[in-house]
Amino acid sequence: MKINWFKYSSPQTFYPLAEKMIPWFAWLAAILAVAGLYISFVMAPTDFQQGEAYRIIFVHVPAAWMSMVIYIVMAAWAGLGLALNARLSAMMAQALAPTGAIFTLLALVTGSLWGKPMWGAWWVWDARLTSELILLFLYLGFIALQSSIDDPRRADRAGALLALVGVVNVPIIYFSVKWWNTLHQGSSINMGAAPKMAATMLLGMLLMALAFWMYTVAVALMRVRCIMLERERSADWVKALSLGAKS
Amino acid sequence: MLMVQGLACLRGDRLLFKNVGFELNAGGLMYVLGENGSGKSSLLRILCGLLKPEEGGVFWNGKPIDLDTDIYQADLTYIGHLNGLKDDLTALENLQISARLAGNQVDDAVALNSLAAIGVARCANLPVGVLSQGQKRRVALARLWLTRSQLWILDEPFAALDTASVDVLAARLGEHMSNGGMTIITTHQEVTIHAQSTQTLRLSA
Amino acid sequence: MLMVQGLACLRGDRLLFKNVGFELNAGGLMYVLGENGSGKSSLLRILCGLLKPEEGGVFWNGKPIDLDTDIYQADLTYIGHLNGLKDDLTALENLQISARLAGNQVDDAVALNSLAAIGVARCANLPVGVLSQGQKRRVALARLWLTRSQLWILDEPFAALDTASVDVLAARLGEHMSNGGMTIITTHQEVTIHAQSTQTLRLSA
Amino acid sequence: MQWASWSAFFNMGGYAFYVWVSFGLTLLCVVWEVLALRKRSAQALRLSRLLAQE
Amino acid sequence: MNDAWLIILKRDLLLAFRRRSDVATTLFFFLIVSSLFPLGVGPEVAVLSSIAPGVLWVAALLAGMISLNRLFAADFTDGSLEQMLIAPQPLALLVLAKILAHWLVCGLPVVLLAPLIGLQYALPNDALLVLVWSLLLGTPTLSLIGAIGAALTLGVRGSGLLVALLVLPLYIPVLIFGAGAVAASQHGMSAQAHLSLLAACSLLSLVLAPLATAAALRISVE
Amino acid sequence: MNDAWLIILKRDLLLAFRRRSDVATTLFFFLIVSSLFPLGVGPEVAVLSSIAPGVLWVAALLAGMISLNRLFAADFTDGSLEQMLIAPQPLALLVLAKILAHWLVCGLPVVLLAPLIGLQYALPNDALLVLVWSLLLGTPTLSLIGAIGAALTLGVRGSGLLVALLVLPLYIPVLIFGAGAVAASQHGMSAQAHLSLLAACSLLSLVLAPLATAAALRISVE
Ligand code: HEM
Ligand SMILES: Nc1ncnc2c1ncn2[C@@H]1O[C@H](COP(=O)(O)OP(=O)(O)OP(=O)(O)O)[C@@H](O)[C@H]1O
Ligand SMILES: Nc1ncnc2c1ncn2[C@@H]1O[C@H](COP(=O)(O)OP(=O)(O)OP(=O)(O)O)[C@@H](O)[C@H]1O
Ligand SMILES: [Mg+2]
Ligand SMILES: [Mg+2]
Repeated sequence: MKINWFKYSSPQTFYPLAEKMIPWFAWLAAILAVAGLYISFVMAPTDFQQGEAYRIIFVHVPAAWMSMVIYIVMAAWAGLGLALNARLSAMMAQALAPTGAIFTLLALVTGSLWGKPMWGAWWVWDARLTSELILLFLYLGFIALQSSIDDPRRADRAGALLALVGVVNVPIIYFSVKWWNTLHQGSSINMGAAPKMAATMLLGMLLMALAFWMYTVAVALMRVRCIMLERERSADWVKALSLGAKS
Repeated sequence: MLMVQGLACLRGDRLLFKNVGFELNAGGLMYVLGENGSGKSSLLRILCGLLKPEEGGVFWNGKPIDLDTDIYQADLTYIGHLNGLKDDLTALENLQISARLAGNQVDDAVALNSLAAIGVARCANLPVGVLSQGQKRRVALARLWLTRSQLWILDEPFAALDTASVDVLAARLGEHMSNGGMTIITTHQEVTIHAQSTQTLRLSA
Repeated sequence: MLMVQGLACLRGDRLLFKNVGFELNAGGLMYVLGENGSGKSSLLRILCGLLKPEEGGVFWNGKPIDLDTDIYQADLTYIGHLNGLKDDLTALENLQISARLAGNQVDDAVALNSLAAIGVARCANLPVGVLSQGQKRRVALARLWLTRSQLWILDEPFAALDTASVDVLAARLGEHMSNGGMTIITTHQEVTIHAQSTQTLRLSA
Repeated sequence: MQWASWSAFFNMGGYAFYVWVSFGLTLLCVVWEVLALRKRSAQALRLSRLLAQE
Repeated sequence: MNDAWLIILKRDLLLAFRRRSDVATTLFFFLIVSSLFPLGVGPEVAVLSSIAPGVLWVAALLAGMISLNRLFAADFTDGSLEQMLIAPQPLALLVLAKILAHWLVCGLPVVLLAPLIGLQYALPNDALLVLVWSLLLGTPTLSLIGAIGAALTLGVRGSGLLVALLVLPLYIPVLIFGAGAVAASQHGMSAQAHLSLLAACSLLSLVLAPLATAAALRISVE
Repeated sequence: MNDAWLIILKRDLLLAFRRRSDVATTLFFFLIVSSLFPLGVGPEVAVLSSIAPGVLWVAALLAGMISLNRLFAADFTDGSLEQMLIAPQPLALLVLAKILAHWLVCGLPVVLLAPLIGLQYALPNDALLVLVWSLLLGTPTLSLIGAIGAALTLGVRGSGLLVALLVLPLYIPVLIFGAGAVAASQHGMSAQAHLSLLAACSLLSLVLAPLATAAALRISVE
């Protein structure tokens, strides 16, 4: 069977399609989250070193994973949009960025909230923490660039280029920060302090990560619909749609 | 030969024009007319490859211009709304630099001659910043006496020129066409230019 | 009464005009005409007190305008080349803010009425950024239905307006003059405005 | 089951603040993002309706 | 009707609210610049906390300076500034309203974010408190003095760099007293003297800067 | 005729020469920013010399960033950029020439001035040498990466601040290796590793940045 991709990649057809997809992902996210939370708070045993504080891991690690994954996915969409001149891809990239930034922020904040009881400090200039902070800056730059260019086509392409440059730079940043830290002096605090993970803990983390994944898809779809409405304001399908919609 | 097929141009969320197509052969002149904001400049920029059309294509000697860009650009001279002159350089320096950038090596005497042709020889050694609007425009247009490219795309070249210079420029354009060149031009003024064939494209806002 | 004596204006190192003088009485309309760059806008800015003249003075009811500035400015409405609108605010918000800044407290209904008067009521709750050039201009001009000042200084108010709006605006100007107001206006178009007395000032470049 | 009582659960072995703020903030972000998006889409629809009625 | 300054204040705040992402950039700039130093200086806690007052204050200075071009530039290009100039209101008052709005939008967030960054520099709690106080007293001066520079460079070529050259030297007293206050409290001394001096600077510039800015605006709009 | 890039290089240098005062501002900015720190941090020699590598490098970063708006802005407004885009020459090559000119005019002077300021921070002689080397290897990367940001923000509202947001995070590796090199030599270690990494960054950006910048320019000029 031959699928007409072009048809689905036009905003007009994707808009209602996304509407149908959103509840599925939202419910999946909710179910996975409930399961994950059950495991993380009820099933997972107390950690003998860190006490109950370690339960932060169930949001912290999934959030940190998502922050990195979303950046790569975003850059991939952006690159695709640039290469194929596909509007929908560029819109997906734009829709993913804020969610990625939020997860990055969450990883930072929950990490800090974990660090305080464990290390006695809210923040240390550790390599991993620093590179996560820089990742946040990269997200913010992308968002700021797109929001300050009025012409959407130009915004798409400029943003895509920036995302690609950023992706090239991410490994460089990661390693530079790593070397920066170790070349100076051994960090007095070791991130690997967490003990060998029990299977239940791993399961909990995986479930939470999957829940975040599904949530990301749902939210990105919601945002992409908003972007379509805003951009194609004067297109006939949006006019018809808005006149048909209640309230 | 320049061939244009089914061009559409979107600016912001406004469709300026669509389905614009034409052919231009050696010795041909084409006027692009229309009101302010109707998309004339945008069309010329598409023809130069500066702007990507929403739909359609531009072909030079049968090849899409975004494939053999360098060959096309060597055959092209474009003078837009902006003069592309540096205020801090003299007229002569500006002219030489832009000619050499376009691939024409020129010495002082030749460059001076072309400035003289359009009547700004006396400004040759003045920084362009102190020239008047019309004089600046003429320094930019002096490139047309140096270039050897076949296709000229000129965006309102007569604006800000006095009548004497308009005639000089029109004569130069006629000469170009009689040598087998092609010109695409926008203008709000009535100017007679001699060409083997003349066509008009009218854009409506 | 506005009295102007021996004005001269220097821009860069060019003397745009000198020895410009006139009187404008209640009910009087004055056209300022001239080519592009002849100094019309500069003259209007001098009359508003935005630009200091090289020589000469402007007097309102016998007093120099740079002495009793606040009184003069309360009697003045100026709409220049720029609309003074914020793209991110709605038409209604823009209108209310500029009216209140000029000292006229207005409620929603009154502001809406004046937008309706010039035919942009439907745009009232749209951010000005999405409006077309002509619609923006009309939102700026809607202030003329709210202000109670006596002297209006308008720089090319008819530019970018369609014919229907031109008539509406001309009628409003006529009404203003019949109420004893004064208007100074520049325009490149032929528009009939009724006034008790009409004079013309022609600047040459 | 890890917890002797609800209060032990809420106390989180003395780390209540850190744990609950972490999870709470995450929840807050999620809720805020969803609400903000719904508002944005309603606003976009309203604006395009205003434009369509022109 | 003398609430004209309130109208301007409200308008500018509304505009900032409608363009939240624009506003955020100042904050991010502060965040990024102050995060650059540990990367340059190294992660040792002792060094970082000893340079924290100076670094944070320099970052605040730079953020304040770089946000200046937003103060009048938009009003200048869209013509609102002309309208303000010919409004039957004292221009200095309107200018003060604009500066206040600018401070609320660009200065205050920096004040509020600073303790968070102070934490990253391992500043002790009471020094954090003094940091907030010093910024609270000092950043208004930055906005006030900066407004003069912004008004003078309106519409001038290369104004970004020019405003830096004009304004940074004038910021130096604020920097000295501000960083001094935090350092004093870090060393267990009273920050009172420094804070009073900061307040004095603020008051002085509150009186003089709006007048100077108004005069500069009249010149720039010609 | 493939000397087009030479024409651009010569033209830009000539222009910089005709406008010497404009050029000096970058240098002044570097000077002012790096002199602000002793005012904020206090005059103790030990502290100053330990933070010197980081501070000088951060100042160089900021100076590099703030001078970026001069890279393409003038060409964009006067139309020379269009002419460069339609010249029958590889755009990336012309862009490279512009970046080289920019570095010679804005980067090199900073490199030459830095040891003088390093002296004020009581850096030892060999650290000064490493400072110059690290800047020499690192500042070209700043110009190269910065060019992408400058091209992306051409003609964009609020581009001054935006370019900072885009470019500073990408500068971080250069900062780390550059400051690291100086700090290493300060502590009596070899700076070789850091300098090689800096050189590697330079080479990588030399290959990629002109291409990315050329693409960005095509987007911005539309
Ligand atoms: C602001 C502070 C923190 C930040 C920005 C941060 C960031 C990150 C990131 C980016 C990851 C994912 C790395 C990867 O999977 O390769 C991660 C994983 C992790 N973090 Fe954190 N973290 C912070 C604080 C902490 C603290 C205080 C602890 C515990 C004491 C901690 C424990 C962990 C653990 C156990 C993992 C999982 C490691 C793995 O799967 O390989 N983090 N963190
Ligand atoms: N970069 C841009 N982004 C968005 N819209 C643009 C851009 N450039 C031009 N436009 C819009 O496109 C329309 C056509 O512009 P264009 O310059 O092609 O007109 P024109 O026919 O050359 O007019 P003129 O006779 O005034 O030169 C205008 O409405 C203009 O506002
Ligand atoms: N700020 C300025 N500095 C120097 N010269 C200026 C300035 N503003 C205008 N000029 C010059 O003064 C002359 C007159 O400008 P002005 O705007 O008054 O003309 P105008 O008659 O209103 O023209 P138009 O019909 O185009 O509106 C022009 O040559 C212009 O270049
Ligand atoms: Mg045009
Ligand atoms: Mg005018």
